Amino acid sequence: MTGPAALSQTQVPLISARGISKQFAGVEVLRDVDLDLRVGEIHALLGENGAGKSTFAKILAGVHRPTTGTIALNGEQVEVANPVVAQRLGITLIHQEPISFPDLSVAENLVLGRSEDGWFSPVPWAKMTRDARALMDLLGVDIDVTQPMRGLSIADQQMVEIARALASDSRLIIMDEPTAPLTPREVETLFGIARRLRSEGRTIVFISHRLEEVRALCDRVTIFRDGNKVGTHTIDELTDADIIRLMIGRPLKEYLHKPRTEIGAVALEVENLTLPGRFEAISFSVRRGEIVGLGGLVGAGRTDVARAIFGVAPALSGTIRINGKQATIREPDDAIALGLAFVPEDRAQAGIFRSLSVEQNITAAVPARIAPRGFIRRSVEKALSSEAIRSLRVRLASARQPIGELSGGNQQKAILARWLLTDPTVLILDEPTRGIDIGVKAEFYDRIGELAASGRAILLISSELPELLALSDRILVMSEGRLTAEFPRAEASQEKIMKAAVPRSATLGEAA
Amino acid sequence: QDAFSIVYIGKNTGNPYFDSITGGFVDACVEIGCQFEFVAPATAEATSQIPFIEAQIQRGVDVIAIAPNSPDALNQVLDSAKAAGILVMTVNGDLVGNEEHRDASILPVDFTKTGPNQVELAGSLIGYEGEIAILSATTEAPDQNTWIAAMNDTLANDPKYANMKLVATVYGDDQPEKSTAEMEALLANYPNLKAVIAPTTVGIAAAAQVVQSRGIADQVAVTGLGLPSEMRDFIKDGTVEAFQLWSPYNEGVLAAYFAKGVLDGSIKNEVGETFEVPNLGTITIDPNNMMNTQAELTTFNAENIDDFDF
Amino acid sequence: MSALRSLLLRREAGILVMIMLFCLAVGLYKPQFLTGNNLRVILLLTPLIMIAAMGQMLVLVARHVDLSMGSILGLSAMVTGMMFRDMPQIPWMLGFAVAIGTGALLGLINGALVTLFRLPAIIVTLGTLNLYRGLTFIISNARQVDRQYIPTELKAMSQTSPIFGVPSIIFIAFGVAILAYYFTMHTRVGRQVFALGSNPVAAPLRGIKANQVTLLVFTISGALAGLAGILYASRWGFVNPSNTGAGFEFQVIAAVVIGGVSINGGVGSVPGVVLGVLLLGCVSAALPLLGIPGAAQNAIYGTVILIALLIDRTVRQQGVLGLRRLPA
Amino acid sequence: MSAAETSPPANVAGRESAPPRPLWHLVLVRPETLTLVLLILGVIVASRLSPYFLDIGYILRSFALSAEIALVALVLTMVIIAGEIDLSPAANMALSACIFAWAQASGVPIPLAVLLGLLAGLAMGGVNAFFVIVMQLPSIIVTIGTLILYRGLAQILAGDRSIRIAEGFIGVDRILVLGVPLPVVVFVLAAIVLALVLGGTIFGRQIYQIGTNEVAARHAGIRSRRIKLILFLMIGVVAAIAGIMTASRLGSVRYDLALGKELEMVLMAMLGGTYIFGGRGTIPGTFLAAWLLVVVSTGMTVANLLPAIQMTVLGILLIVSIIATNFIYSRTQR
Ligand SMILES: Nc1ncnc2c1ncn2[C@@H]1O[C@H](COP(=O)(O)OP(=O)(O)OP(=O)(O)O)[C@@H](O)[C@H]1O
Ligand SMILES: Nc1ncnc2c1ncn2[C@@H]1O[C@H](COP(=O)(O)OP(=O)(O)OP(=O)(O)O)[C@@H](O)[C@H]1O
Ligand SMILES: [Mg+2]
Ligand SMILES: [Mg+2]
Repeated sequence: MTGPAALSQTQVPLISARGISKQFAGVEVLRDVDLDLRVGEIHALLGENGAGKSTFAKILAGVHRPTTGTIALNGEQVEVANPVVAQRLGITLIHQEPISFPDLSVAENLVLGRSEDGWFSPVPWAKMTRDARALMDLLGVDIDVTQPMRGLSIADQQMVEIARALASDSRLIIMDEPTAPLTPREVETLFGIARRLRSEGRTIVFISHRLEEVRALCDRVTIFRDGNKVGTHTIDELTDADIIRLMIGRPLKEYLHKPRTEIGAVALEVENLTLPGRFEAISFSVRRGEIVGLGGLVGAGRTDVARAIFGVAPALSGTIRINGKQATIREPDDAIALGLAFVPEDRAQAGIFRSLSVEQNITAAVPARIAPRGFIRRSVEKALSSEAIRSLRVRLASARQPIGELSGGNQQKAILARWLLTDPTVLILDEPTRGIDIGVKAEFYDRIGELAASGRAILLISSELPELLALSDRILVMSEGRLTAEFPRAEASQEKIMKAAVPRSATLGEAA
Repeated sequence: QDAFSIVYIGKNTGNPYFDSITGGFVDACVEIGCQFEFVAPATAEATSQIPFIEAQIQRGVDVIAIAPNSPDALNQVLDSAKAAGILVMTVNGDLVGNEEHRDASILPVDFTKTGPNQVELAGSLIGYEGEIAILSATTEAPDQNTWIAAMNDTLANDPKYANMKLVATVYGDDQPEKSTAEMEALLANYPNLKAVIAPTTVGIAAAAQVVQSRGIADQVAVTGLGLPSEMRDFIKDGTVEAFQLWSPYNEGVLAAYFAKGVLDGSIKNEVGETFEVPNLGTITIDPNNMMNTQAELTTFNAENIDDFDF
Repeated sequence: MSALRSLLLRREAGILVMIMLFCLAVGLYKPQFLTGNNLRVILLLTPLIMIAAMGQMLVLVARHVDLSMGSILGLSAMVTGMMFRDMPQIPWMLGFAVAIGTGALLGLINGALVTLFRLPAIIVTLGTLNLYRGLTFIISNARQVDRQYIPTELKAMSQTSPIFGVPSIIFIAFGVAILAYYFTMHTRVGRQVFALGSNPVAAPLRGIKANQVTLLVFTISGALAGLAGILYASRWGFVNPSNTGAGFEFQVIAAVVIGGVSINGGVGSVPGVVLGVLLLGCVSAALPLLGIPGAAQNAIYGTVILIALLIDRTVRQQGVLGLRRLPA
Repeated sequence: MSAAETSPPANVAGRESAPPRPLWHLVLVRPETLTLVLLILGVIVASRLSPYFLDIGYILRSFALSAEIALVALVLTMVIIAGEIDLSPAANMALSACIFAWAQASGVPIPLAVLLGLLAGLAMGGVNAFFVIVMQLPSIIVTIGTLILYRGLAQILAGDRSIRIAEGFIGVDRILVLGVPLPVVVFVLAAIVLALVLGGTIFGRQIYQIGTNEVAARHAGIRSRRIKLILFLMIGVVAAIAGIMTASRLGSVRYDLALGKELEMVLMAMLGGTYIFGGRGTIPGTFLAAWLLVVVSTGMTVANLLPAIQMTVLGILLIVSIIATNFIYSRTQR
């Protein structure tokens, strides 16, 4: 090894985590992770969605307790029991989704929870506001700190989070995808500050999906995959290809796209779809038997487009055509009637009925079939669901058990099964493999392929480039609510997609 | 004949008025030997007494005495009580217009005299001249309305009260808050009001309090029907010179004696029938099987207020 | 300038305008409504509600609700009244300690049920509403505490005071309001109440001890109901097991919601609540002057609440737009 | 680095689902079972309290006094399962009864008056639905508001005068079907029908689904708004029916009819094991709970116990019952 890493090899690491594992309800999301963070380094965590980066970060910051494992700070064991303890130890986490108290002023959001004072000690409004203004100037953002947090854009909320981290002069600052919603200028400022902090001898953990950013900023990278740490390296040791290979764990070719011959007529066609503040002038089409990938960074607006097409949150203007016929979709069940199906990205929130039986969950979208005359025909319900369960190989103990008892992957299969029962012509999948273990993922890819082969039109939203590249016949890219590129499978590459996905005029060369 | 059982069903629990009626029942029952129980619903809501009556029927008591919360909502259940051979009488309050649903009714005084008595008292306090107002209970309270009618009638026809002018009749719904607000409004709307007649215990207390806190006892006379226990202070500090009521205690006594008499046949429950009750003298059963414990209202003032403990 | 604009845009300004318009309208028709004497009447109608409203506000801001306030008022008033009756030798001032203490305890019980068992406050307090009322009957053996037992000094507090003869309870009410203002705006825990109501999930991440804060607000709300209880005895000179405090919670909630406290938590201001209470006071004082039967009062309260809800709704909506992920 | 190549297989075992619970467990760990047990206990205690209690005729007659409330509680159960709540039906009963009584008293023919009452109930349900579904306000506060409003309107309409009902229409509870008072029969029939609707139809199924996760329900094409609208209208009409039945039983109507009974309705649903946060609960549960409540209060009344004690017991019952259901559900949860 060479470079700064080699130099700081000698001194005690600021943080050394040993054998960190974490389970959520029996689902193991981190397995036996060892990691050292050195004083005054910027350390990147890389990994696919769901690899466990945020979970690890949250464990360092006391949001989650590890199921097993120990953390040492400057060589001595510490119990990071909760965020306040972490705060006291000088560990600050900038959450992936900014957490804020919408009804409190920005200034208050900045100080809340930082002070150790007693319950009835007075609130120093004047000082608070002054400090807050100073921080905003430092970050070069123009936010009225006396206004309530409510109504700030995600980007501004993120900036406040960052300001918060700066204000609490911590030894370790963990930034979980801080740049996702930021504009290039803001990214630059952030990087400038990060470097200054490093020179002050602070340690920064930087989580991002953008390799360019990582190269521009970080000294060392640690790569996660499916909850395992697969290695820590100095950044210049690795080529992008190495990193991707490490992240995905198997050479890309294994994923190689199987060309589909039997592509048919246009099934779904949207024109100038617009929902102000979310997405603008979206036009594209999907043919029968075709898989169209929709890529982009988190927050690009893809989910909103999908929800608009499916009638969950309809667009304000624009037209949707199904099989060439103009369609008015105000509610999801309009969409379903027209042969659309939508597997939402947030399974727990928008997908499953946790406490209801798998059977009920699977047949939820086909009332007419299980209850022709209003009364439920158990036999029919049983037949339908068990058939779907078999065809998708859902692993469960009994079709009558609450779906909440199933693993994430099998829950997701059940949701897919629900939609197969409606026999849709157009299938919209939003992050279908998020939070699903690698084994099940592979299965999913086969199923999705089969669905396309059976003449369905599929719109696949995914933040995982390999997934997109492997499955899609065409790839669309969204950024800041607009379609920025379209590639036929042959021409698509991770680099091209990334370029199109990163907000306009973002040339990270400058940032570096 | 072994001890018979009387149950008195009050309007609602926590109503101080019924404590002294109950007192009368208890003492009388000690005298004449009967088992007495007092029950009452938590609220004075129209239907709340029904389950209690049903329960007494079920328990097979001999006598149900009741202060009805509604003049008509109880008809059905009272009928089934009578059908079960129970002697049903209303005590302090009657089923106006539905008398056939009870056997007898015991009222403290002859309510036709209440109105005139109140007017006379008010007059005597203000030298029989000036504006007066009435602060009543609820707009539909049957007893109050009979009295108010009588008051209007007296004021209109008796030359003695020619110089007294009834300027307003308002209703405090027997709630302290509303009664107070209404009283304040009276004072605001009629600057030279001389007297307020409040023929309801809640109303008179509220009115007295307003006068007391404004310190205008010498300008506005408050009178009406009140409980000595609630009015004692106002009498003592001169806020109220005099008010009237009857003896609830005696209602209980009379009810008990009457019930015993009817049950053992010594009293025939027929109009015109008379009988003796210790300390109450001779009682006559008036038309509609009504009885009164006393002819005229008792007037309470600084002299005699301490002789009464209810 | 912009400061003025933001001031005018505040919720409180709206209520203030409503009050003025209302008073002017009534005043035109009944001039005596605008006299100092009537102001006294209005102020005398409001102290109990004002005091309790401060507690209810805290509870609502923390995303809970306390329906048992009326019963807490009743029970603490009864305990105090019975003490006055059965042990006259005790100094009357002690009554305040007893009333407030009882109230605080009952509030604490509400809070404990809500936090320990993670029960919805609405149901818990619906239960204790009955429970506490029942206890009031039981301990008092359904007997009212009569006027003569209430200490004269206590009754005097609702009649007059050394200061311009303005009844002391009015000063007490505004004193409580000022304390509440300081608590909500200038103490850390006060702000934590707002934070908790604003985003209960994130609160622990910022080191806010959600359970303790919840317990605190319920205890405060109970204590204030208790204070209102002894002042009830002072104001009306008796304590009755069934009437005292019955239906009180609805008036309080009405006042608080009108005062711009959001039922979704996180939003509310003491000045707003004070104005809300005064508005209700004006209404109650105006009805009899205008000769409107008391029967109409509930209907008016109900309507006012619903209107306040709609205003609250529209105000919020503007704030949330653009960030709401789902049309919930 | 070599370790990176051969990634350990995702531990499938750890993600495998739990075994199904045994049947006895499913049967015993149900809130309804708890209610049944309480009911049996209640009967035993009541007959200990008073020798006069144990008499079917009396119990039926007493139930007839609460039958209207229980009837509404059945529908309220469905509303709560759907994730909403309605505290206004008691006030609704009063207002629609007053409107009915006032109409027939002012000469409108009875059938028409009944229709008016029912329409009023429907309208009141509609108002609630408007605030909850269109304005998206929390039903709990909305219905507290309308609870005050409806009662207030009844007060304006009737003052505190009691309006007489025409002789011919008086006394539903005196009509006996095989010795059972008509209101009780109505309640039992309604319970059977609603149990079938909730348990056997797609409508009922979807009520559970929107109560469990409304967002997911919308994504599955379930028109949650429409279902909630139907429920609010339904409870409005049923409340009106209950109000008119009460009017007929009493022979006269006052604004304070069913005053404060909303608590009893919620209580019946809660005691029956309905989950206040929606998604769980059954009609049989509420059915049993209704009998439990009647047994408890009747038992105390016939023993001439202070009504205060009844209030206290009701309050405690309510709290205990939600603690119990929450506990049971948190157990069966995953
Ligand atoms: N947690 C959030 N809360 C509120 N608004 C959000 C949130 N996340 C994203 N947004 C906003 O919603 C819009 C689109 O987000 P959306 O999730 O649809 O993007 P996406 O590309 O689908 O992201 P993902 O990769 O997570 O699906 C953006 O304007 C973003 O600012
Ligand atoms: N609170 C939770 N309960 C259950 N599972 C969880 C929870 N939080 C995270 N997970 C699961 O743990 C796994 C890792 O999640 P994590 O957020 O750490 O991934 P990540 O690397 O941050 O992904 P991304 O790049 O999308 O942020 C995922 O499968 C996720 O579904
Ligand atoms: Mg993450
Ligand atoms: Mg998305």
